[in-house]
Amino acid sequence: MKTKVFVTLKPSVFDPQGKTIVDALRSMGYTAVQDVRQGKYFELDVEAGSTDEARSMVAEVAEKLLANPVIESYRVEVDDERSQESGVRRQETA
Amino acid sequence: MKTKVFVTLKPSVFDPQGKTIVDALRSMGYTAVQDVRQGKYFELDVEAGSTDEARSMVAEVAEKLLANPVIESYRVEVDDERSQESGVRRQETA
Amino acid sequence: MSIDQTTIDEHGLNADEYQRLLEILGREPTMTELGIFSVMWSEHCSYKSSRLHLRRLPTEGPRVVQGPGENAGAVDIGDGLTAVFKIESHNHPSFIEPYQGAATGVGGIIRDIFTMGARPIALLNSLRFGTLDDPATRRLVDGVVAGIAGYGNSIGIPTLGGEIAFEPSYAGNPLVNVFCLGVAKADQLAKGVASGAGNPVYYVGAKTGRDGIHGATMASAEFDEHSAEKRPAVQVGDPFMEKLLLEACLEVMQTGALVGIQDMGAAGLTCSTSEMGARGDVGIEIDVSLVPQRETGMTPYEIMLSESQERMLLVARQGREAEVEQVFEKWDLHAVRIGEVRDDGRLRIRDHDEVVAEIPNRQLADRAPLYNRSTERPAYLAQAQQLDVAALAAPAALSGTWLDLLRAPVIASKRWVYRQYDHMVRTNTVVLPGLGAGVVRVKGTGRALAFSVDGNGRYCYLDPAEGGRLAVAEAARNVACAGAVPIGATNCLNFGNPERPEIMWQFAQAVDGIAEACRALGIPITGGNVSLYNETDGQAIYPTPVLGVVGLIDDATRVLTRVFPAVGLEIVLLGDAAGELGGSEYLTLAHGLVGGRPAAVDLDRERALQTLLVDVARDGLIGSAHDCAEGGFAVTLAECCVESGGVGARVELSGPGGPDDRFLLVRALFGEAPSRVVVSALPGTRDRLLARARALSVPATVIGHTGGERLAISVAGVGVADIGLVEAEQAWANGLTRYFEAAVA
Amino acid sequence: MKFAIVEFPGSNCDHDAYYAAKHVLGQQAEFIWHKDTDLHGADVVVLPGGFSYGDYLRTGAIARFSPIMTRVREFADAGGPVIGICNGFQVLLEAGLLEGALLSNRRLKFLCQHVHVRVEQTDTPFTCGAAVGQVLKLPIAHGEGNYYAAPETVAAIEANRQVLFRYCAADGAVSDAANPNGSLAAIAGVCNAARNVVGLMPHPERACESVLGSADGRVVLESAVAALTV
Ligand SMILES: Nc1ncnc2c1ncn2[C@@H]1O[C@H](COP(=O)(O)OP(=O)(O)O)[C@@H](O)[C@H]1O
Ligand SMILES: [Mg+2]
Repeated sequence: MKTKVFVTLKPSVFDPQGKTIVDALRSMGYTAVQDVRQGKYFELDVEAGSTDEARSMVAEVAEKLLANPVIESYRVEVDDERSQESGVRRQETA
Repeated sequence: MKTKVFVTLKPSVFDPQGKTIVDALRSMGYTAVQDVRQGKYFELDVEAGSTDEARSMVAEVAEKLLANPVIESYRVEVDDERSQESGVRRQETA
Repeated sequence: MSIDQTTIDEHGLNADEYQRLLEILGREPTMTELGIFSVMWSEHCSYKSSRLHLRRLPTEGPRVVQGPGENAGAVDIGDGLTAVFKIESHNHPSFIEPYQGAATGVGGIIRDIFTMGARPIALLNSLRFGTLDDPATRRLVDGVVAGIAGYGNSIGIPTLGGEIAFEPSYAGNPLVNVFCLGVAKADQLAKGVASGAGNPVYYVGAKTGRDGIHGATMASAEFDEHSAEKRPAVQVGDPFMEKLLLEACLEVMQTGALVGIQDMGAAGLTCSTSEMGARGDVGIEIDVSLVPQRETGMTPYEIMLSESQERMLLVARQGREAEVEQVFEKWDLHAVRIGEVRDDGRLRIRDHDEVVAEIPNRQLADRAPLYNRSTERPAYLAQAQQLDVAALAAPAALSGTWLDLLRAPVIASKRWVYRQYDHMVRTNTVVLPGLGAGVVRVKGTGRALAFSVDGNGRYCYLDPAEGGRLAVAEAARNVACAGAVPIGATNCLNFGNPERPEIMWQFAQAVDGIAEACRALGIPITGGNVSLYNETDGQAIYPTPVLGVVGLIDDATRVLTRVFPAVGLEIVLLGDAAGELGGSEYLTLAHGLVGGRPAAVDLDRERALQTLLVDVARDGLIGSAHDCAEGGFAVTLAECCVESGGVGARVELSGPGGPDDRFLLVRALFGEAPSRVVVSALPGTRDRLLARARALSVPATVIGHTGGERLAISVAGVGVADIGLVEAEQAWANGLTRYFEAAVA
Repeated sequence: MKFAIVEFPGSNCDHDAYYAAKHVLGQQAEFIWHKDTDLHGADVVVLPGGFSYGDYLRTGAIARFSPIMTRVREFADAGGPVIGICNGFQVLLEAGLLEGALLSNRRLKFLCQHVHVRVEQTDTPFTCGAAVGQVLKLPIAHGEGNYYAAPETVAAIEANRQVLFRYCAADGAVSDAANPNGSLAAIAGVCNAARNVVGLMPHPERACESVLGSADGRVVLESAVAALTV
C-alpha cells in the first residue's frame, strides 16, 4: 500500500534552506514568492490489511524515526480510493 | 496563495537515503515496510491572480531551482477550494 | 538473434575491432558478449590510443613497490610501510550531474586505494571550469565542490587541497580529477588477481541497478548537442555504503582468507571479472542471476555493464568462506557468492543454467586494440606562440595590477572551496589547505607525507612538451617547499579527441615532457589515468596533464608552509630574478591574451633547487618557502604575507634593468618561470643558506625583510609597487568567494 | 581510566577519539561496536563524530536506536560521564539525553575551520579542568551544527547553567560574526540537568597536539580524567 509522509519544520523554527531559496528566487526575479519552507517527503510502500492499519503503522514510523518532534511536525497520507478521486489538481513532469 | 512542490528521484535513480531508512526500519522490527523513497517537499507562498498563474509560476521555479531535472522529477499542487474539500484523509501532529 | 551493423556502431566498435572479436570467438557474439567487448575495448578501459605512449614514462625506482597495472601504485616510505596513491578523472559524469558526478569520482578513487589494502588518509582534487561570469559555470562549481565534500566528509577522509582554475576552454567540458593517498603495510598489499581453480568469487556492496550503463563508452565519446538525450541513468553515490565497504574490506584482508580483490568501477562486473582473471591467467565463471539487483527485469547484458557504485569483487580461499562472510555480516553487508575461479582461462557468464557469454579471457585483454594514431603539429601553434611585447599596450599602474591579480579567481584564496571539505578528520593534518602542499603525518613513525596536484593547461596549449615538464616540476617543487623529498608521482592526462592528429600530437608531446622531467628529477610514475575526448562540438579543452607528486618528510615537526612566520626575517629569492610573459596570468588579465611560450624549465637547476629546499628545511635554516607560480614573483610575495597575522614585506630587486623599463618591470613582478622560490631565512642562518645555495649552483639573493603593514617592491632604490597588507588580504580573500556567497549562497 | 569509544556504522572520528584518549592522554581506550550491549567496564563514554548511517535522514536519527544506546542511557542515568562530539552530540539530542536540536548551518554549507569557544561552566566532568571564560581554539567540521531549541527550553538551560561552550572571538567576545553556523545564543555545547552528559559541535579530540595546530582540546578530555581520579 502506498503511503506518504510529509515532514516540515514547525512554524516557529527558522528554516535556513527555505530562506536561501527565497533569496535565490528574489535574485532571479521571482519576487512574487513570499515565503518558502523546505520539508521532507517520503513514500513508503507498506504491507497492511487496511488503510487504517497502514496509516497507524506509518504514523508510528514517522513519530519515532522520520520526524524529530523538537523541530518538526509530520502528516501522513494513505492512498485509497477516495484520495484517487480527490479534487487535487496535479501537474507532473516526466 | 499556498502551493506545494514535491521533488522525488526518478524511479530508475538509486536512492541511498530511502534504502538506509528501510534497513533501519527492518532492524527496528517494521518488516512490513517494503520500500521507502525520500524526496523533498516545499511549501511556497506566492502572490498570484489565479490558481493557474500560481501553478505555472511555481512549476517554473521547480524546474529551474527546486528540482534537478537530470535525476529528479517534481509535482506541483496549488491549494484551492477543491483541494480543501478533497477526500484525502490526513493525520497531523502539532 | 543476429547482430546488425547499427548495433555494432552503437557499441563503438569499428570494423577492424569487430573483425577481431569474431576471430577471438570464432562465431557471432551474443548481445552480452558484444557489450563486454565494447566496454573492455573502449578507450576508457583499453587505453587503446594512449598505451603506446604511456610506455615512455619512467616507472621504476628504488622505492617503487607497485608500479602501473594494479588499482593504484605504491612507494616505500620506511618502517615497512608504503604510500598508495592514484589520480582519476570524472570529467564527463561531473558535467552531466555535477554533485553526483564529482561525488562518485571521489568514491571511485577511494575504492582504488583501499582495494590495495591501504587505509585512505588524504584526498586532493584538481578542477577546471569555464569562467565564473557565467551562472551555469558557478552552478557547476558549486555542485562539484559540494559533491566532493559530501562524499569525502561523510566517509571521513580529509580533503587537503588541490587546484582550481577557470579558463574559457573548459566551459563546455570541465575537468574533475581526484587524487587519493593511503598507507599500507608493504607485506600486506592486496592485488586484483584471481587464482586457484575452485576458489569462490564474491560480490559485496550495493545492489546492481541500471546506473551508468555504457558509462565507460560515454567517457570515451565527445559531447555534442544530442548528449543531453543520451544521458544514461546517473550514478548516485552512497558514501555510507562505501564507508562500510572500506572498513569491512580492510578487516577481511587481515584474515588472510582473500586471494584477490577489485572494485567495480567503470564497466563494473565486466571489468572486474575479466581483469582479475586475466591478471591471474585463469578463468572466472559467474551466474548473473545471483547478483543482488535493485531493479526488476535486468538482463545479463545490463547486469554485466552496470556501473552502480560501491561494489567490490573478491576471490576468497576455498574453505575459508565463513571467515569472509562473518566480517561482512558484522558490517551489515552480505557477501554473495556468485561464481568461482576456473582453470580454463575463460570468462563464462551464466544466467541460471544458460551460458550468455563465454570469452577466452586472455584474448579479451591481450588482443585489445592498440593504436599508433597519427600525430601532427597543430596549425594554431605557430601563431599562438608569437608574442609581440612591443605591440602590447603600455602596462597599467603596477600596484593596481598586483591587486587585480590577487583578486583573480585562479590566484585568490580557495577558502570558499576547502572550508567545505573536512580537512582535519583522522588527526593527521599537519598543514591545513591553502598553505601549500597538503601534509599528513604518518602515525607511529614521526614522518610525514606531502602531496600536490598541479598542471597548467595554458602552458600546455602553448607548448605541450614544456607544459608536461613544467607540471612535473611544479608539483615536485610544491612538495619540496614543504620540506619533502619527492618519491613518486601519478598523472591524469586530460585531452581532446585522439582521432585528431593535432590532439594526438599534443598528447605525445606532453607525455614526452612528463617522462623527461620525471627522469631528470628521479620521480617514478606509479600509475595514472587518461581522459580523452574532452571536447564539446569539436572544440577541445586545453591539453591538460595533471601531475600528483608525493613526497616524504623525515621529521613531521619540520614542515614548512608559504607563510612568513615572523617579522624581521630576511627574504631570499632562490632562482632567477625575472619570469616570462608567455602564457602568464598577467598577459591574460592585463591584455586579454593567451600567447607566447611559457618559460622553459632547466631540469638540472630544478633538481638542485629541490635538493636545496629539502636540506635547508630539514636543518631548520628557513621559516617558510613558497614557489613562484601563476602571477609571478609579486603574487608569491603577497601569498607569503596573507594569513600571516599581519606580516608585511619590503623588498628591493636589483636584477631587472632600470625602474622605467616598463616591460622589464612587469617581467620581474608578474612574469612566470619555474625554479623560483621565495624563502624566509631564520635569524642567523642567512650565510649558511647562501653558502648551501652556492654549493648547489642555485641563484640566491637576499631581497628584503619581513615586517610592516605594507607590501613594497622597489627596483634600484625606486619604489615601483606598494600595496597595503589589509588591502591585499581583502582582494585575495574575496576574489573567489565573491562569485558565490552573494549569488548562489 | 578507561574510555569507551562507541562505533556506529558511519562514525568516522572514532579513531581520532581513541588516539587522543590512548596515545595522547595515555589512558585506556576501547572501541565498543554499536551492536554490543555492554560497555566493558568503561569509566567514560564517548560518542564520536562522523556520519552515522550516512546521516541521510537526519543527523543521529538512526544511531539512537542502536542496541548500545540502551546501555549508554543507563550509564548516563547512573551518573556516568558521557560526551557526544559533533555527530555524537546529534545522537545525544535525538536520543533525548540532551535538549534541543541541530539545524543546517545558516549558510547551508558544510564548514571546516578552527573556531574559538568560551568555556561557560566548569562544574561538569568535561570542563572541570578549565577556567570559566577560558577561550579554546577548536576545529569544527559539520553541515548541521546550528543549535536550536524552543525559547522556553533555551531559557531553562541558560537558567540551569547548562550551556557549557559558546562560539566567540579569540578574545572571548560573543558576536554574530564569531558564530559560524547561526546557533541560538551562540551555543556550541550543552550538558544535561544532571551535568554528566555533555554534547558539543567542535572537536576537542582533533585539538590535542600542537603539531595539529592546537592543543586546546586536551582540557576537555583531561577534565574527565581528573574528575574520575579525584
Ligand atoms: N580544488 C581545491 N580543493 C582544495 N584546495 C585547493 C583547491 N584548489 C586550491 N586549493 C588550495 O589552495 C592553495 C593554492 O592553490 P594554488 O594557487 O594552485 O597553489 P600553488 O600555486 O602553490 O600550486 C593550495 O594550498 C591548494 O591546495
Ligand atoms: Mg598550482
